[in-house]
Amino acid sequence: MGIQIKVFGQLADIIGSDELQLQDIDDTGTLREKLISDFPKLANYPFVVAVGKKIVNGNQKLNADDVVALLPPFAGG
Amino acid sequence: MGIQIKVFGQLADIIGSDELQLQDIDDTGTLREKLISDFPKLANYPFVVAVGKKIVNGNQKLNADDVVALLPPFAGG
Amino acid sequence: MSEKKRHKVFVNGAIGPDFIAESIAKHSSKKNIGAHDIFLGQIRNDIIDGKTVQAIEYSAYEEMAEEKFHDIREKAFAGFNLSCMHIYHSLGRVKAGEISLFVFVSSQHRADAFGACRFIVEEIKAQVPIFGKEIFEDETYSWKINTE
Amino acid sequence: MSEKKRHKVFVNGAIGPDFIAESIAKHSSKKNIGAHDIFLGQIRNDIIDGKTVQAIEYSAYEEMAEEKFHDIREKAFAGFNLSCMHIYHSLGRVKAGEISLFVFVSSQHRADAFGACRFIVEEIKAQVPIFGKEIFEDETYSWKINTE
Repeated sequence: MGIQIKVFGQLADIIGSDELQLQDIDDTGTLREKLISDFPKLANYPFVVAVGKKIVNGNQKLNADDVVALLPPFAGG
Repeated sequence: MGIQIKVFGQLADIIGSDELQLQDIDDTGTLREKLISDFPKLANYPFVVAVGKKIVNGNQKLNADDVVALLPPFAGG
Repeated sequence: MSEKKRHKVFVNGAIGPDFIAESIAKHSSKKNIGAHDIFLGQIRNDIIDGKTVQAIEYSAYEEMAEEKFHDIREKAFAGFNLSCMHIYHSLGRVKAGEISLFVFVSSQHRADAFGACRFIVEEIKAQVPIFGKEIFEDETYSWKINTE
Repeated sequence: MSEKKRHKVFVNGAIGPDFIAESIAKHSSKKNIGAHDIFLGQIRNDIIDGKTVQAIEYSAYEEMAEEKFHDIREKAFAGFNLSCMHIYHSLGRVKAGEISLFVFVSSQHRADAFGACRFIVEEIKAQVPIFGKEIFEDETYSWKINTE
């Protein structure tokens, strides 16, 4: 299954784009592994995954139409 | 001993003046008694006595050159 | 410490939004500040025994009040890590909807700004000899007492 | 409750003192308000590895941020007795000394204004996906992380 991912802040610097399309991703755990395998530098940067504008704790199944985003630490205020 | 007293807020309404001169007042306890005897309505109103711009707790001796003030409850802010 | 210099706290009548804006603008040159906390006291049109407050007329034992404001400043600078602080309080008549107290605290970090601002407001309400006549629409009045 | 209506939180560039003054002035018609607490976040010229921050460039996951701001509003109104509240946050470049966050909380009494304002600021820092590039004088940058 292919999913579309929005990428923000420092993570977009590392990945080199603010959007990413990945194939064969069934859940957020697999997503994390695939990302770190494709972009090893990511292993050194804390980030969270948001699905449907909610931050995922633990592992969560993904559907093709899910809005997925990679978020680095927040710096608002 | 005569002392000069500044009177503020509601207390000035009750006493009818924002200044007061009293004779034979040796301490703040005597001052309080004399005030309530001269202005019986004062007994129903909480007030504090300040000497030298400091609020007096308990009884304090008074000197002729002390700056004495009667203060009703504060309402700043 | 030049930041701790005293200015006059009491102002005549209401404190206008433009005055507040100017105070904020002046702080843009202090680039070590990260957080401002501003408290504004506004006159409420409370209803007391069926009559509506249209204004408060403030008076004060000014000499003692200035000394108390000074003490509060010293305590705030001792207790919190502040870049600067300003207090303004109205004397005279301030109408419902207008502002009578402006406390402005600036710090590198927000915890100090929040903590100090609240401390200062509580101290002003409790310690400073300021008196307020709540004036009703028919020009009768009653004397305000700080409670909350 | 018309007071709870949402407005756009994000503004382009710095938040000016005049904008803050206008917001304050608008509240003079709300005569049940007794206390305003205003928090302003100002950009510091921090020194990081020997280089001075001259600006922060803010970006956000805007759709999620708007949802989070809405949640924070709801929680603030549920937890505190408020007359109204407003949040504004900058996107894009804000220079050192300029203001990037403006939280404005109004209530009948000061305890609610103080409590809610602090709650809202902490929630924004922790919950809202906003990102900041600290830009140095040579135009290199590092990514800001909220700590304090």
